[in-house]
Amino acid sequence: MASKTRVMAAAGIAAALGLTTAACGGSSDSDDKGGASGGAAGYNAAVTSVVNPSTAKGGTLNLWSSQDADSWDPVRGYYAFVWNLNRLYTRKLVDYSALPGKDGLKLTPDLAAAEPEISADKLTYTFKLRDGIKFDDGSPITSKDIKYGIERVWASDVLSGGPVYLPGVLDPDKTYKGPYKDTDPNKLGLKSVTTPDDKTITFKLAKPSGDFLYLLAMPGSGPVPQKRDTGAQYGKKPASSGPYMFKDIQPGKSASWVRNPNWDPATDPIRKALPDAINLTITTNADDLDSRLLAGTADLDVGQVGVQAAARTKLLSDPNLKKNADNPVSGFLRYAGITQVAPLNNIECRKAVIYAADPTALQAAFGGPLAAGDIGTSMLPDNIAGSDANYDPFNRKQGKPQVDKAKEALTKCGQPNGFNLTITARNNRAQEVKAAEALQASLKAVGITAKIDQYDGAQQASITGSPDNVKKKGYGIIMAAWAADYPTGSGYMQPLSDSRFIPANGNYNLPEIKDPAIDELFDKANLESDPTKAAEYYKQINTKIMEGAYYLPVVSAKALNYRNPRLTNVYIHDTFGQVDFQALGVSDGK
Amino acid sequence: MSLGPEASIKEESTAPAADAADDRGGEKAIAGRSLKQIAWRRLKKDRVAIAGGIVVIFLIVVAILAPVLSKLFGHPIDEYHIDQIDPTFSTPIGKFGGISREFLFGVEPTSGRDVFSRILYGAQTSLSVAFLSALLSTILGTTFGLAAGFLGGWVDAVISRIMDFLLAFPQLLFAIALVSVLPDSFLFFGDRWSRVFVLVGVIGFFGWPYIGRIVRGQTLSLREREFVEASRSMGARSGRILFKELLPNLAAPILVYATLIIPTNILTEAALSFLGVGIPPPNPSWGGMLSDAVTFYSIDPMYMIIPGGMIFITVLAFNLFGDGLRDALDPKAR
Amino acid sequence: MSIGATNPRPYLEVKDLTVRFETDDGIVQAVSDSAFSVEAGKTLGIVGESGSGKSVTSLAVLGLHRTRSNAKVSGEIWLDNQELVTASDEQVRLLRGGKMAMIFQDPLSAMHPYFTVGSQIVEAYRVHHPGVNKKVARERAIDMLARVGIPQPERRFNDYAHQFSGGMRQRAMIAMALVNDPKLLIADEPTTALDVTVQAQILDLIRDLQDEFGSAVIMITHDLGVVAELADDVLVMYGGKVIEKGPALEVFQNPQHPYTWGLLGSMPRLDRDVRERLNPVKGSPPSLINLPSGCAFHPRCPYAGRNGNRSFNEVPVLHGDVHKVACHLPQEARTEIFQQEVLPNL
Amino acid sequence: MLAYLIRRLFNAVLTLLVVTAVTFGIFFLVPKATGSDPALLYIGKTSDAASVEGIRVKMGLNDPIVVQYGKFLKGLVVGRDYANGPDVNHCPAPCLGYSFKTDQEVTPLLLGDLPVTLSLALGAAVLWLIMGISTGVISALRRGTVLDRAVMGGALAGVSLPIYFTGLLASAIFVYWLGWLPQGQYVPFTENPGEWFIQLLLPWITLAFLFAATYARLTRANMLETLGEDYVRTARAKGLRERTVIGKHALRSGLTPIVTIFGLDLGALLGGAVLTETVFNLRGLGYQALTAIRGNDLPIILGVTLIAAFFIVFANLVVDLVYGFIDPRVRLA
Repeated sequence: MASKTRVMAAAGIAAALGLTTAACGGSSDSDDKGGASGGAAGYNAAVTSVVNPSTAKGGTLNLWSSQDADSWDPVRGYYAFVWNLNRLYTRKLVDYSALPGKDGLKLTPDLAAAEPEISADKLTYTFKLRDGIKFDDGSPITSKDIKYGIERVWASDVLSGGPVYLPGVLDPDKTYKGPYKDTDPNKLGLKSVTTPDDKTITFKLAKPSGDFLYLLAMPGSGPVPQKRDTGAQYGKKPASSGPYMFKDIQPGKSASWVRNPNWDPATDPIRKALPDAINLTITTNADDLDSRLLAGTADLDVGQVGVQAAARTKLLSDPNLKKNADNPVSGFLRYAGITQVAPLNNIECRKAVIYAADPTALQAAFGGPLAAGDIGTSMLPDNIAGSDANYDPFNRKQGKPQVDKAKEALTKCGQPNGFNLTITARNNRAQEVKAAEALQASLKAVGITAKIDQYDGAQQASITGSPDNVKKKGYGIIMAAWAADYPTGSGYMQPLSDSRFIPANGNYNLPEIKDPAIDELFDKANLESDPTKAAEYYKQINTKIMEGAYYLPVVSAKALNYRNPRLTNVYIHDTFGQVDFQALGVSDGK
Repeated sequence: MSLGPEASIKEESTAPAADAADDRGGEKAIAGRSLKQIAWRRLKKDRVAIAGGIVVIFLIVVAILAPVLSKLFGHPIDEYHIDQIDPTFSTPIGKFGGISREFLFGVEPTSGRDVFSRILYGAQTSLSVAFLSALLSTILGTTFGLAAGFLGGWVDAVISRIMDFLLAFPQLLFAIALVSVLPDSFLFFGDRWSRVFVLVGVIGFFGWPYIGRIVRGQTLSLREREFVEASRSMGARSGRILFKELLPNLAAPILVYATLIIPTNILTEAALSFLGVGIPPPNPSWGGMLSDAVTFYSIDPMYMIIPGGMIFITVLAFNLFGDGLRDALDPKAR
Repeated sequence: MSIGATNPRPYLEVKDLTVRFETDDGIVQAVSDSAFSVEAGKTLGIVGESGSGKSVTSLAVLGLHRTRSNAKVSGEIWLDNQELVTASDEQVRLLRGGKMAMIFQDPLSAMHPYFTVGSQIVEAYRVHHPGVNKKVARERAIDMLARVGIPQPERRFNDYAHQFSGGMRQRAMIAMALVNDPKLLIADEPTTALDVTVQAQILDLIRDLQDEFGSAVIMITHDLGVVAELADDVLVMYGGKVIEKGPALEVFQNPQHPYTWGLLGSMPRLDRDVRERLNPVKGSPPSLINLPSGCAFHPRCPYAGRNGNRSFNEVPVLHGDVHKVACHLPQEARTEIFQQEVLPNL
Repeated sequence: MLAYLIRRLFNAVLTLLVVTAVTFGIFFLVPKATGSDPALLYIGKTSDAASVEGIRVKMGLNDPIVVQYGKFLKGLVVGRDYANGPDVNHCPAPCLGYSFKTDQEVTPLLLGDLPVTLSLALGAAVLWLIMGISTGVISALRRGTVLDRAVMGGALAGVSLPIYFTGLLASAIFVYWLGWLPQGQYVPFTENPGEWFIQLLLPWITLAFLFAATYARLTRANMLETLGEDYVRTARAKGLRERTVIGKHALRSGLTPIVTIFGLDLGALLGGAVLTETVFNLRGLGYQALTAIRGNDLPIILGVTLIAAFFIVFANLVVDLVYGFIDPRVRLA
């Protein structure tokens, strides 16, 4: 199974699923103007409503980022902002609708003319394509192009980096080796996907999956014209099926898009395509980016990870700037996974750790309520169906460490004088290291002596992601962060808690939870087509995880972002926890 | 020279060392051990150098007494004081980085840890790394320099080659690389001290060619000196010549350059910590504090100025003293 | 000049010249009120150990102390009826290398390593003949090189100092000094760096050139042999003071000062049995920072006991008419000692 | 002379070989020793066996290290192909390798960063030469005066200030408090010379200040030494104007040692001014190297190390040759 962590390893950005409203996610600070004044600008206005609605076309959108895309190849990209930007040039059979709030989580037919026909056994999905859909070179987009695009997901040996979900659903035994090793003359050898004609595409699932459509909404499921596929190099000039096509890509420096003349608005229910051109500039200096944002020479930070400390101060102290800022829940949870390394294999010792941790110090380490987010209370973020904002089993919201309870737990655990353990943090994450230090300090208060082991975040899959290595090195607590690739409870929690999701490398079920009850609940949820019922299962899973004291939730992350007042149609898209880039326009037409 | 532009040692390595040595040797040859007295008299006259020396001693004492001092005037280095921090800005609430009677040097952003104590322990790290690595460089440098200069021939060729090679190395990069791959903790040392030794190893190792070159040069010039010739003609064994004739005459320059390498090492250690391969947390180091300050220096300059200032003062003090010492032992270099 | 007009001075006349250097270690009393004079065409030899102040005296005459901020010079230096101590830097500069020139001890270090010998001579010439163009100056330089006996001067013109042999280098040095026909030539140990045969040649050369240009020469050396060969008058310096001076013959045949005896004693002579030990002056020269009180020589003076009731606490004055000496020993005592104890060993 | 040159070049190449070999060894063996698989480093997070194997094949990680090193050298000379089945990247000579992390060839990547480092180093060099030498000479001539002491005091302070402190201090003052200069953000000269200048001004000054201090001390020391030389006295004895004595005779030899140091410093800097580039967010070779080291991106580390070492070795050679021309006594053989 693929993991999210590349995303976090890279920048602490999450390909987040959405959130409900600021009221739930926001601190008191962000509540006040929360759901206010649809249309008008204002602090957090974009979280719940569209700021400066407009249909005015023209102008150039100046996007900036403090880091480059991992890849522009739809199959290889994994950063949230890259998925978000993919909406400019990659259409899929279905895509998230362009609406603020919860509606953003809904899928709408995109290349598909309508909702798919789903067989009674929930194993066969059939889509009909729209008419008049074309690539940027004018050639029509056929079902074969879509199939080929999807096949590329199988070629993870050549196209590394992206998520690899679909094989799990369509070809669990990986009998298909991907288009590059395909013996079929048309390179369309994937059996479980068929294209009876250019307008029809059919998927045969190995087992039912409530999340299948979400998988089809990922950039990797977009169409790719086989004759233009250059394998690993495709990301240097991807074809476009959307309203914009690449004009130029300078790795590490910039990317720019112009209108795709062959895109027909009539065929696209989602995209507005207001600006004539879109430029993305990559800077090496985040502070520089901030000062350009505040000066209005940059429109938006596509990273959407929040401004630096310096700009934060400026921004919050000046009402005129503050009204152009939003503080959305970026949608992923920072937490510490507590492993099975003795004595932590004893639940009471795990509880001791959780009670001893100082919630405020940890929050501060990540930047405080605004920059870091609210103190985490459970392993299901507020914004996933099934979560309960008031569910706080370890009473963390009050913000103080609970030394007595911790000591109590220690005694029960048979370690009244505490014990030694190792905390890991990624050395390329300054804040994570600081958090580890904070944890170390508060554990000391109850007699637990912690050693911090920093490691190269790039090697996560093989260091903390390898259960064997974790045992060998005796890692007791692993600082991590997580967000789902698609907005459902299983999409979020299954990799973290399902006993069947423990690979030798790239494991994210850090506590190695092996609870049949949890596994069973996931299966039930997957078969459940009614979201509300599914939500009920997820709620139970969350409870079980917390009762097992497997994880110490730290914060549910937020980011303080600034939007240039000249931007129109600004709103946070709940799927990404970011501004919906494709909707943006510029008021002054420049 | 890429141990950062800070490698001010290069100046000394090119200063008229050889001729200076000639004088010195000469003086010695004639005036016997009176050189020590002359030097000491000169040094005493050099107020600036003495001032530097006093500061150095003060810092050493402070470093040694760090635990006591932080008990008396500060808080444990890993004790959090979140109440001192403004949650929204993660900067100290108090003015000037939260400097107060309670926190003499203010508190660390985000955590509220006591900067004063962290500076003291930082001094411990910086100084021990600097001294030990200087010692290592000196031992290696002297041994190989002597060997090269005295034995000459292929030994000289090989050693000189190695020295050139080491100097042709992008050293800072390598220091970073090495430190980041070497083990965090070994033997019975805690992770703090094992890292200190790793740093000592790396810095000391890349430092020895500077001393080595000088010692070699001096040995070569001394070797041809009458008194060495004399004792050789009198059939003295090499060993005797080496230790009775050469080393005493090399003592002065070695002492000077060993002293002058220390500030460079302090800067290097700080640089490595700044680049994130220094002492592991929560143990403080000045360079580490500076790199933390990068995020906040525009809104909480104090947190940058204090560790930066400490580095500056320390290095300056060592330089002043070192220069004074050189001038005292080697008037020509004035 | 008005005075000079009434009673003509010798070409160079130095009156109670005193040179001090202020150093961190104290005031160095390099030269204390020494006085001497040289007539045109004559040669004055200044002898003494290193540190006796002979070189400093010559540098003071050339005004080379002026660039050293810590040097204090008092007294009078009259060159061709012009007073130099009080003269402006510019005036002295114009005389330097023009009317008075100097030959330095070690020509290798005294010549710039990065410029060709020729160019350095040309430079010396043109600074005092501003109008002259390069070509003429070059010819002049080559002519001088030839004059001092350097073979193939045209070729050597473009060589660097380090490419010359010791003797040739010294010749080049002399050529450079003489390129402006100086009327006063100061030679500071011109031969010490050279081996004996070359020494002789160089000395001959200097003598010939002196005859040719009729200039006054000051020959600074610790080698009495050289002085005996060249000098008309001799000046013996010790601890920065003149302790004996007079016509060369006088001083050699009837030296008055014990120190001079020492010098003579330490002088190797071909007509003497080699195995016979030389008897140099015992002890080491005095520190110029704190000179021994009174007679600077008395700590080393083997005959100090014999000065009857006189004390050494006051500085001995230079007395005598032509042949002057500064010593506390009574005249007769000295003559006796010299006749009975010193002479036999010489 | 020619023989000398050839020998030197041979030595230079040898040194470079050793440097690459050592680097190669460290960064390939150490991960092996610590049990972390290089392939996993390059792969991002997709951890399924197929991807890992794909990378192994493509990078040739399955070959013994010697073979891998051989391939690297070959690529350097004639270029090489990174092939995994139908998926091939050709890397033309001089091929410093292929960074799988950034999915780019190293050579163009580094060539892209070179201008930044060049601009930084050369600009600063001009500044520090002017500042350092002039002050050095002046205080040598005014030796012992108040001016001299002041300048030397400043210089000593200068060499005692780490750039990662002065850098922050400078930008805190000029960028945040006074707002005179913009946030660091390199702009290519070809794109906009004005911006290029403005953006580099602060890095230049900070870096130059550091070196200027060293050079002032150096120059002073050398000048004092030469001023004491006999040939300077001779020049005076010839009656030359003081201007000529200092400006021609003293400077000429007083500055010769500076040439050496300057060459070496510049050489070292061109290999990447790690600290300066880090402090000012300049994406030059040093910055690149640092990120590469942090991310264990061997091909880039190897590339930068090689370039850096090349500059240093090359600088050494140039310096010696130049020296041969400046100082007639030096015979190159």
